[in-house]
Amino acid sequence: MALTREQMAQRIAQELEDGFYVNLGIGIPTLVANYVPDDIEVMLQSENGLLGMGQFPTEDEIDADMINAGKQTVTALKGASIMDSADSFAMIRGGHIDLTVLGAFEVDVNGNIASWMIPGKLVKGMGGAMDLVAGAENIIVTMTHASKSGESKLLQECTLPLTGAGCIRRILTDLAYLEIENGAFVLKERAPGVSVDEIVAKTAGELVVPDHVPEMNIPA
Amino acid sequence: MALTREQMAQRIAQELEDGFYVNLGIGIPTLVANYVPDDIEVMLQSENGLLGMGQFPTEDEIDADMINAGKQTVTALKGASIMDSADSFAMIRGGHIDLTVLGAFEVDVNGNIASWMIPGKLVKGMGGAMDLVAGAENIIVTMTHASKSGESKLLQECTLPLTGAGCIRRILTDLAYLEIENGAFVLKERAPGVSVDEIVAKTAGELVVPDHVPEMNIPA
Amino acid sequence: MSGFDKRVSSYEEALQGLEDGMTLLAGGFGLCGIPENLITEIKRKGTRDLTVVSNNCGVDGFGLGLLLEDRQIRKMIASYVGENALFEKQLLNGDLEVELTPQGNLAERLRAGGAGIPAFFTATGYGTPVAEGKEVRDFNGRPHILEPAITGDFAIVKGWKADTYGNVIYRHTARNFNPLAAMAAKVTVVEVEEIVEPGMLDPDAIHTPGIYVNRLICGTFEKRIEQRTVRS
Amino acid sequence: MSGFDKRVSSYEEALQGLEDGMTLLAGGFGLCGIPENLITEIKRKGTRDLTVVSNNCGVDGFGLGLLLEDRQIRKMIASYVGENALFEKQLLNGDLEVELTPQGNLAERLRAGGAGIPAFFTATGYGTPVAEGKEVRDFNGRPHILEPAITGDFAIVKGWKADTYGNVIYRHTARNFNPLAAMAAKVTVVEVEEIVEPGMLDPDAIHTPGIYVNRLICGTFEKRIEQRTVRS
Repeated sequence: MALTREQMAQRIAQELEDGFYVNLGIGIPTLVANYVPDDIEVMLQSENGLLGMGQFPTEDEIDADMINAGKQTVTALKGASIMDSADSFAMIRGGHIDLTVLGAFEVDVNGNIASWMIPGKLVKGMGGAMDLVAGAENIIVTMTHASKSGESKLLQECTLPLTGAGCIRRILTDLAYLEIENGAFVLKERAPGVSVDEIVAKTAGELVVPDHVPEMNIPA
Repeated sequence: MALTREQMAQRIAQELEDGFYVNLGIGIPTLVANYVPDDIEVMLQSENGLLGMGQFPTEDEIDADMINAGKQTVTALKGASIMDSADSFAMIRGGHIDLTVLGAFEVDVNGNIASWMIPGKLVKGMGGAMDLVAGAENIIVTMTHASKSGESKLLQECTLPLTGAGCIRRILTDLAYLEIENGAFVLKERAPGVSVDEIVAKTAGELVVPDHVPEMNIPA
Repeated sequence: MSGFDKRVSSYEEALQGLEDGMTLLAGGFGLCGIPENLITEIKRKGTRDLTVVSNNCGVDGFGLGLLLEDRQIRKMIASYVGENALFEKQLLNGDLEVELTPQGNLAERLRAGGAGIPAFFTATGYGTPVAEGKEVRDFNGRPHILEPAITGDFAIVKGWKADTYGNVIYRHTARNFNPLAAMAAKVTVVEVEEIVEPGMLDPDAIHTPGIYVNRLICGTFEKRIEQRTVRS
Repeated sequence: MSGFDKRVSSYEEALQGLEDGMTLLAGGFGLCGIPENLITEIKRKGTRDLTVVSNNCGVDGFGLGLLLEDRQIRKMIASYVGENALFEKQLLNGDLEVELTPQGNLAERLRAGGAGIPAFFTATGYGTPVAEGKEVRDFNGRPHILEPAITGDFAIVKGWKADTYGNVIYRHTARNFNPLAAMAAKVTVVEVEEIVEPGMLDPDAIHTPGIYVNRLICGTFEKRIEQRTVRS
């Protein structure tokens, strides 16, 4: 069965390591924070200028001057630091973030990513997405494998305007975990109960399927 | 008579305006701080990262963590701010300093300045001098008009390696105040008792001498 | 030090000299840390044909959104816009021009403008529509694009506390683009919640040194919240 | 958050992995804000053929001058050197190579290295020996040169206070190049005068966020003064 949004977040959380500085995009990536393993600690960076983002505030704690990149009210952890936007993106663009998780419309076999603009629809802007994909050493893209109408989002070549070129190596979809190697998607893991055939059918870009494709380890 | 070092500083101090942020180089420029007119206030910037430099400390106030660009112990004024070296030079290179006063070995009619290196002598480095001449909107160079052996320091073309190209407009020597216009020195003021002839004789670069060259107003 | 007392006595005085067609740099991220009262004064003043550089353009009826109502903005340089319907309408009508720039590039371009760096190379935006017409060069085996600095005629900035010399401290994530806008304009106007005497702020903790501040005014702020999220 | 506790238990551990031939970024201006004990440990360790990036090179017998005694420095990138006789001797002998770079360019190149900006244009140095071999381009009617970023294998940094997560505050003008060196190295080692628990430092007043700090150690410092000037 395809992974739920929560299960996708659970799988991504397995990539976290103790001491990681992590930037989580809006949507499924945000959920990853709920599944940090008990025995490790990570620190969340919010690109508007907060390193060490905490939980949402209580009613009493709400502070208009303390928000995250999604413009939501948040709190700061003990040991947090706050910086201006240039210093915040220096962290991101300088490659100091250990893991960045973000959504996408499309990814292709050359590591290109499209996530911000659908021609014909109103363009609202890229925000920090282009900086995040260009700067993070280690990016995981997470999205459904195919659109609701069944069209693959893993392409030979992105059709939408790019957010970044040649910068993606790792993708988690609701069906599979894949890595990009030598201009092809390599199928590394299947969602529990999802067949290789289904993944093959829903992957438009070149796909390398190893002899053995293990199932993901998703806790019940 | 040629101006003393103190008189040179006095003349430069006449260029100060209330509210000026000023960077003073080592030597004669430093003396300018002693002659700030009573009715105005200026704030001194030290390029190691101090805006609002105060007096030297008393014995009790000495603090190894509070020094100026000459590595001397100093104090900070009330209302001072301290910044890292990149932010300090952002002020300088971004043109936010109102007046920079520095010494030189040579200046030429094209506004070139040489102040940091004499070939054959050991090169110790330019420090912040190249940044100061490139960044300050408003620079006054101060030096003796000629060397001790009588050779002019105001040249048609600098002979020493440059500190900056085309960045100097105003020069105060012990004999004269001059400005550079259209590829020539223009004699604006004479030191009290110094003849135009002496200045002409000691200026190697093209010199424009107006019909009337007033004497500087140097308080006794 | 009278020459360093940056205080002005009215918002009208604070924005004196802001004229039609000028480039305005505005601090703030979403509605957080925006110079509310300076924006209101620009609306009152009716300055038109502004090019506004700001990460966002407010919402309907608040923040920079107020300047859309009378079409005071001709061009917007931003990373994310369209949190309000009026913006969308003016954009589709052609009444408003938008230059989208990645958030990190926007921040760095403002800093560069303030720091005397006319252009810098960055990997951000390579291979995307943002790179169109820009020089591409490889460094360390990766392609980068050349981005120009941004400077403005006026900057409107929201601080928390300042001393009379214009040394400013921001509070929490309301800092965002404010110190960068402050660096990059010919005339920087800062409104704060509290003005104190020189010597009351720690010199080691100043975010914007007074050298960048031309005018200073104390105001009161609504601080509207865009996404009020709480935990149970 | 054990993963964020940056403390190490000895200077030896602090500099583990520093090897011959590496590039070392050092904070400090003159003798102010220099990582005294980390320098001493490098001397003890005997690491050789270092390229050292620092505004100055200490004095005879103190600061980076200590590393000259056993010829541990192969190349120095600095803005002003030669406050000591040994430096001069090694330079004239050809035992030591020097790349002089203007102070502001040095600072900005380190920041660029940390911020992922591989190169930037600056007016500083145009028309001088510093510009030799560098690209020149006009912006706003003025010539500028292209300067590359600087990065290092290790940075040695002197802070004042830090929390265990490596959030650092510097004291007065001892800040200087320290936060810039901290940004630009693969491994950043910070020594401070006091280590406190997370939450004890104001998040709005952190100079170097812990993300830049790999190792943290508490030391005692001589803080030698180069020019002791007093008023009467």
